[in-house]
Amino acid sequence: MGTPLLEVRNLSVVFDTPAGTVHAVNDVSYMLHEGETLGIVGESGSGKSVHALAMLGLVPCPPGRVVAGQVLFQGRDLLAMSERELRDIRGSRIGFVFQDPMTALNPVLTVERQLTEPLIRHQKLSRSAARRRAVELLALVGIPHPEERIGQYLFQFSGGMRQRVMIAIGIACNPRLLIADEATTALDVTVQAQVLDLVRDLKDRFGTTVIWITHDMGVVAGLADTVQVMYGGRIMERGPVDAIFHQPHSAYTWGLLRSLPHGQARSQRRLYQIPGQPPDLLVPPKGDPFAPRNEFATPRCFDEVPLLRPVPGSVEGHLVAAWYDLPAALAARDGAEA
Amino acid sequence: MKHFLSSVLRSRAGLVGWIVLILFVALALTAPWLGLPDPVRGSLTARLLPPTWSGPFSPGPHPLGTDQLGRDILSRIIYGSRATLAIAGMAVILGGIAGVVLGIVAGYFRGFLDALLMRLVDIQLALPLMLLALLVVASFGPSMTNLVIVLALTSWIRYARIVRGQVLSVREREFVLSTQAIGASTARIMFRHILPNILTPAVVVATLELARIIIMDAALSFLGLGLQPPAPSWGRMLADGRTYMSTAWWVVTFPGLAIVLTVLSVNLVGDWLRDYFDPRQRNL
Amino acid sequence: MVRYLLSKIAEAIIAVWGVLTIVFFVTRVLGDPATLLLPIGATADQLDALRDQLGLNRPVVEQYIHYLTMIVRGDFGMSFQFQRPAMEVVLERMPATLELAFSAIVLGTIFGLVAGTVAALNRGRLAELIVMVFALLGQATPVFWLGIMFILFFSVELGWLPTGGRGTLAHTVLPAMTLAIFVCASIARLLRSSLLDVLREDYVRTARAKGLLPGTIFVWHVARNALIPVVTMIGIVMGELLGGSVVTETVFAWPGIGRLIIQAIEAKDFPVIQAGVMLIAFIFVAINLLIDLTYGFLDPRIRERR
Amino acid sequence: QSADSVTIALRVAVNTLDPHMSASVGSDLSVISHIYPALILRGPDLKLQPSLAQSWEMVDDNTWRFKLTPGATFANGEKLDAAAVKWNLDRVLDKDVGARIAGWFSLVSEAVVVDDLTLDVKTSEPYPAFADQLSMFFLLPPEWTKSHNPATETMSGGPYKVAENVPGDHITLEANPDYWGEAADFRRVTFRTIPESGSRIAALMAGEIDLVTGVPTTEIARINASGEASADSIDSIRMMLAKINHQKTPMENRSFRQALNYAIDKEGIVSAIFDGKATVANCQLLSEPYVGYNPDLKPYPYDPEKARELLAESGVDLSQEIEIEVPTATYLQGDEVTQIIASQLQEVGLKVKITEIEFGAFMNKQLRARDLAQLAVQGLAWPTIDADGMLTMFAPGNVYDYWNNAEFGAILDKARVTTDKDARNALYADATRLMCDEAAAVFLYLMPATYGVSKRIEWAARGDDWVRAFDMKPVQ
Amino acid sequence: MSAVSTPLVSVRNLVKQYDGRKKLFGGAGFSLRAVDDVSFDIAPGETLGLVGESGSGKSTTGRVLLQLEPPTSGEVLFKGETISGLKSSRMKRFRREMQIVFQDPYSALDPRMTVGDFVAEPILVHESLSSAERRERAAGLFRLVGLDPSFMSRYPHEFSGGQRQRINIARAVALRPSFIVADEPITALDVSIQAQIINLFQDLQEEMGLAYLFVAHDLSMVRYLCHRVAVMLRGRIVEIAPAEALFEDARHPYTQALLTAIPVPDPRIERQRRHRPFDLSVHGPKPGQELREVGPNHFVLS
Ligand SMILES: Nc1ncnc2c1ncn2[C@@H]1O[C@H](COP(=O)(O)OP(=O)(O)OP(=O)(O)O)[C@@H](O)[C@H]1O
Ligand SMILES: Nc1ncnc2c1ncn2[C@@H]1O[C@H](COP(=O)(O)OP(=O)(O)OP(=O)(O)O)[C@@H](O)[C@H]1O
Ligand SMILES: [Mg+2]
Ligand SMILES: [Mg+2]
Repeated sequence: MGTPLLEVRNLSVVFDTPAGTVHAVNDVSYMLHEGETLGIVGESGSGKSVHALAMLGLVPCPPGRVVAGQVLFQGRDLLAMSERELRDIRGSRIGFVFQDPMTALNPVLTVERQLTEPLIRHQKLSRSAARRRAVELLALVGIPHPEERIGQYLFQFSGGMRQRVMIAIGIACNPRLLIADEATTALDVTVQAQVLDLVRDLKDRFGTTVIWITHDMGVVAGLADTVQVMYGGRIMERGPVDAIFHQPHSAYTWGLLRSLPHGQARSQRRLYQIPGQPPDLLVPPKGDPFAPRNEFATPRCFDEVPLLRPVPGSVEGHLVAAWYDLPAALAARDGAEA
Repeated sequence: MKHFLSSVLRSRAGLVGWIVLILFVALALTAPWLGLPDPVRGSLTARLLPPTWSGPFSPGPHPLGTDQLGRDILSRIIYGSRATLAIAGMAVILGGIAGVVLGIVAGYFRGFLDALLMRLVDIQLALPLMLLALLVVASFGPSMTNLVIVLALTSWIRYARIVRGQVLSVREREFVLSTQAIGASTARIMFRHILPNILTPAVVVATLELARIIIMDAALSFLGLGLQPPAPSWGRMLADGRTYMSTAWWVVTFPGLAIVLTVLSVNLVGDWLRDYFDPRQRNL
Repeated sequence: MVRYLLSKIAEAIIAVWGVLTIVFFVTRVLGDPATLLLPIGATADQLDALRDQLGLNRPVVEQYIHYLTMIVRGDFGMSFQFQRPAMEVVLERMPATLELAFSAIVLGTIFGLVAGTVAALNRGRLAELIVMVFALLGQATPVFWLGIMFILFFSVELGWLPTGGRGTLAHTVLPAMTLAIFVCASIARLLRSSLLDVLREDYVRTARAKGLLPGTIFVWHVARNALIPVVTMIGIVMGELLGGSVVTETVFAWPGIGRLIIQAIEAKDFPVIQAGVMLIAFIFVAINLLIDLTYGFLDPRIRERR
Repeated sequence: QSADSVTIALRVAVNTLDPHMSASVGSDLSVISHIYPALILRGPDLKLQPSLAQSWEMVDDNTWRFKLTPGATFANGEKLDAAAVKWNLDRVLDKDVGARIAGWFSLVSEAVVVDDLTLDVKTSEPYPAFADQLSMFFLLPPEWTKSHNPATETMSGGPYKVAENVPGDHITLEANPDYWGEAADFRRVTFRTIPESGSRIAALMAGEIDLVTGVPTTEIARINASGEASADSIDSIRMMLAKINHQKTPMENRSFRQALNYAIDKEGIVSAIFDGKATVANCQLLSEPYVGYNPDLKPYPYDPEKARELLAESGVDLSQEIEIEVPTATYLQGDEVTQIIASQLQEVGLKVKITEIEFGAFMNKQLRARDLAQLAVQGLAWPTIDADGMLTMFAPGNVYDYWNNAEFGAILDKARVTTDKDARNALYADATRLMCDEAAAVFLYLMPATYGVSKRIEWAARGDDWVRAFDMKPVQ
Repeated sequence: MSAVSTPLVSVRNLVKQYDGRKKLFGGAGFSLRAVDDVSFDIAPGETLGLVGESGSGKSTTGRVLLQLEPPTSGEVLFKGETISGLKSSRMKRFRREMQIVFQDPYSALDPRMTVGDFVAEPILVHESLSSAERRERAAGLFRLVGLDPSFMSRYPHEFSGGQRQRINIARAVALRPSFIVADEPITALDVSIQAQIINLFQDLQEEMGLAYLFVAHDLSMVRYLCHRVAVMLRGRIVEIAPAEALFEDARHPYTQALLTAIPVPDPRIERQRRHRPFDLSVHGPKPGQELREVGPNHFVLS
């Protein structure tokens, strides 16, 4: 792999709220290579959306503030750019797909209008050329009769088709990077499956780099090359998808995976549940944010923030932020039980 | 409460509004004990005296001057605040209760009752409020009760529409269904669950209505259909004093200022309340 | 669409009928026109004869039914004081009222839109403060006070504009301005908050994520959605202006319908009160029907629902 | 404004141009008087002047004879002769027409055309005030009226004809070139309706209008000081009084009524509220211009002590509330006066409540419901300036009466059929004295007729409500 | 778990049709059969899973079953007694026995009522207890669902999603019902919380012998929790079978499509999985089709 397409360095975002300062994203750093698909999972409120928005200067300000960090995209720092320069990148080289197409797309404009906007803006297409391209895009994302559909409004589309329109907008200008924030959460499983197929197909055809933010471990398992697990505004673990799913080294990842039913049949065995509550980001913990819920936490976990470091003995690119050694701790526990 | 206070303090506009409003209400409540000159009986020899101040901090006998009948304007403004605030307050409460109850009933039962209410609202909207007020006051006389009723009449629909809309959305919330599921009575659902949930927008509407009604009361006074003299009310003072606008500016300026200040502060408080309760409900 | 229109029209007719009924019965409590129509010193017999002639001695319900049947035939009765068909008297005054209402709406809307936009786009800056203070003051100032001040300043002091009456454009300026200030203030406040709401919407974020220019975002994604509540309000304000500019019409001696109705209330001229209020109600309902239809342009979802 | 035009402000709009359908002197009839001829007009000095009738006399107790001006015509050529006058009288009396002023002529039994220029009018009873009444009676062209609606259309027979009529806003008249009488000074006259008093004065100060009436007295000095216009006031024929409802307790009590008269400082009101520009009533409803005025009566002096004594004497329970009604915005500064009256009555120990009531409702209460409050502040004027009309409103059986004094009624009945002037005046003197002694009302003051005129014109101010361009002259 | 003994709940040919609002001038508007001829039984202590695409009528089935909305036709029996069409006064007796838990823990709590009062409300409605006794009962319920009774005086906004769902469940079990409709009770919750709630459901079932109608999207949870599963499509049940039978041997094309569409949280499996598309126009439910038994207790619409 050559130079990274995207490099996030020490990104921190806070929100100034009446109740105090919310530390939404804390010191997040990672790299993303061309053609790679990154799945980001994690607790609700763990900063997944905010960090993605922050990269493109889309965090509402006020109350949001990017307090530190760099986001190098193709070698240039997005955070240092002027709004004008950023505008040229948004929608053209980086596409965004948001969760709920009903709120994220304008209900009173035609699909054509919303789909041609970025084409006219970035590719300087004429209205008719943009329209032709838009029809192609709709066909590409699998909307039947795109010629007729393009003049319609969103409320005339079903949920799955709306999300396809959203994706069509995201990929309209052939972006190098596509960021999808919970793009299928609102969809039915069958429709979700179709959308996921579509994304895989796009990746294959255009080599697009994708950041896919979701709660659904299953989706990540099927789509991502690399998985990043976030908790309390921090990256807890990051690595190739197989490594994360089969040799998790963060207690949070491990808990998350264990609490899933894994296709098991009805049994008297209870599901594993992570004890405790997610952290209050108003008072960020001094140490590892997951420590209070972590049965393997060491005293150090409570005092000092663990840095993301390679997992010894694991595959390349598998990083974890933990002061404890999960496999060892597990082995010790099982041993004790046995 | 602590949150309430700190939120008031943080919003400067809201703070100003609260202070002015509380000041006026306090003055109105304590008027008889402030040692003011009689607001009703004046002296014919003291007509239209300009404000007297013997120094910046030592007001004379009539700090805001006297009116066309030689009555002390300061005293009339303070006593007038009682009538004005009482009328407006009562109209707001009366209209509020009517509007909220109708809105809840219509929104909750929908169907026929709702259609009926919507037609009533249509009728009320198409009926010019000012003319309705004039007609009613002219027909039934300008007593305080009639004024309150007429102002309330012009006001209920604003509550009813908003409350109805809110109820329509609240009744879709699942806790309403779950209360039905436990077998609770309709009355219980409407008053224990729905009412508290629509009260905030209603309170916000009430503040806006209070402001509107004070202005409307002044307009009725202007048209000669305001509160009975000699009891002072701001609208009445302003309306009666307009003849002297160019000869004795103080006769209209101070009651006018009182109206503007009150309406302003009520509006500020209303805006603040709305932001405090629900920043997303801006379009009431 | 046709069905939608029909049902809207039916609703409108019900509204106008309701207004008519209310006004009819309230006016019957208003008092005795005969005492005002006859000169001082009229005898009891003369008064009674006139009441008979005006049909006021019949039971109220009978009068009401008679009135409704007349209306169906397009007859709104004879004005007591003008001795002419009441609707004719009212229609004569309509242009003045419409002129004033529309000038005020147009002026108020234009300035209100500009002011509201400026305030919303300058959140937290001085410009917002200034606009909001003016808007609040505009709503807090009694109209007649403002009107008299305008006359004293612009007409008497400066001699620029006539003190009242209707005629040239110059005559319209002051009354329209007086009303427009209130309209402008309301619209500015509403638009500001509506804009702030829309600016927070997800689709605006999407528009930014598409890299659109701020102008495009504002015009296409923000303004249109933010205008929907403003349009509703314009409809309601229009209603208030049609009948509610009584005070302004009085101050500026504007020969409008509000003034006419006041005069008719004073003179207990029932047919004119009824015809006048009914006409206002009718125009209001018609305008709101139009506004209902314009929603369709702003919001296709509504268009589709019909 | 050009030199030969004049603009007059009216408080209320002109409703109808049909002279027989309105009795409103201050608006409709004033404008109509420019357009249609009358047999007799009343000059600014309140004396009758010949107009179409060159002379008139009572031929016998029940017959009036009028000699008409020869050669008078309407603008359409219709002749203004005895037949035309008769036709007009007949029209008013015709039940089908329903003329609003029919009541004025209820004593007229028939009009007889003696010849083209002579008309006899027979009355069922002696009708001494007939000539005065005719000063408010304007004539329509008979032929033209048959095919036109006089409520909105006009055919001039007077000094002016209608040039433009914008209902509710203004009506513009221009000189009638075919007028048979003396041409007026101004070629154009505009009557503008300005309901709001402040706006009327502003318009005067801004030079938009030449005459306003009903200027609040406090504004007089300001107008004069401004140098833009001048303002003044004269006595009107409208007597302000607090009418007593004798039917309600404790108003049947004479001492109580007298106490009320003593308790009110009429001089004080006049000087404080009206800047001394009003005249205190001489304990009667009439003032000097009225036929039958009693010069011997003097007002009850302001004597609160006496009032308290009388109240004590009356044995009335003073804790009961005395209600004072006053119609809103009807009389010059009437609400202010009422408030002063109220506070002066409180001064002598009464409990008083003011009710302001819209004029129509007030009239309804007075005439239809017959339920006035104990006191009702109002102004009375009889347009023919005649004692009979004014006093009859207090005679038993009259809709206006709340006194029900048989003796008073008997005197009036006698006076009405007495044709001898002195004998009549003696009877009226008795009647007014009775009213004064009985304190049948609380007599207040003559309402001042205030006005403001521009520097361009001279106006012969008058005490009744007529506003006419032909009472004006341009300033040289 | 077959329905040999009397079922706790029986649903017989249930139909719920929504008619579009009638305009003043006639015109039927639209009319939609949200639930179309649905029949099933639930035995005491049994969990029946209900799955299907969005809008297929799952929630409507639950609501009509609980008589929160009147059915258009068909019958609901509870312990052998017909409850459909009962007046609310007669229905009250059954309300104690049947409760509902909703998807959205935010909208299911009254934001203006303390959670203690909210949980105690069913007791207030059905039993005349002193307020102290009521509080005691409510405190017991809080403990039952694993919450500290000291939270009782707080308002919903002070709680996280998982806690709110516990509060909802506490309210639902307040009267010790024998049947609960759980309408997507975990869909809105975070993965790490879902397990907690599922465990709670299971614990309560063990303790109280509850029967559930469990509506869900997440098929792996359904498989984990339910004894039998019904699949709905366009208002109809297209397949109903014991859980294992359904997951191992799905017969209806829609069920098959559904099963292959579930992403499995295992990259190795995911890489092999190909989901089977489903064509509604071909395999959608058609009038006249009926449920046929294809295996023990395994019915498919055909
Ligand atoms: N406008 C805002 N004001 C205040 N706090 C905010 C705002 N937006 C986000 N936050 C806070 O930032 C934190 C991170 O939010 P974010 O939306 O990134 O979470 P997430 O991981 O995307 O969660 P989810 O899975 O629920 O979407 C949260 O604690 C949230 O409360
Ligand atoms: N009150 C109602 N009026 C009209 N239609 C309704 C109503 N409630 C539900 N529907 C319609 O009935 C159908 C079934 O709705 P229902 O909510 O039962 O589906 P669901 O299977 O629960 O879907 P989801 O998985 O999205 O919750 C839908 O098409 C819905 O639009
Ligand atoms: Mg998110
Ligand atoms: Mg559902």
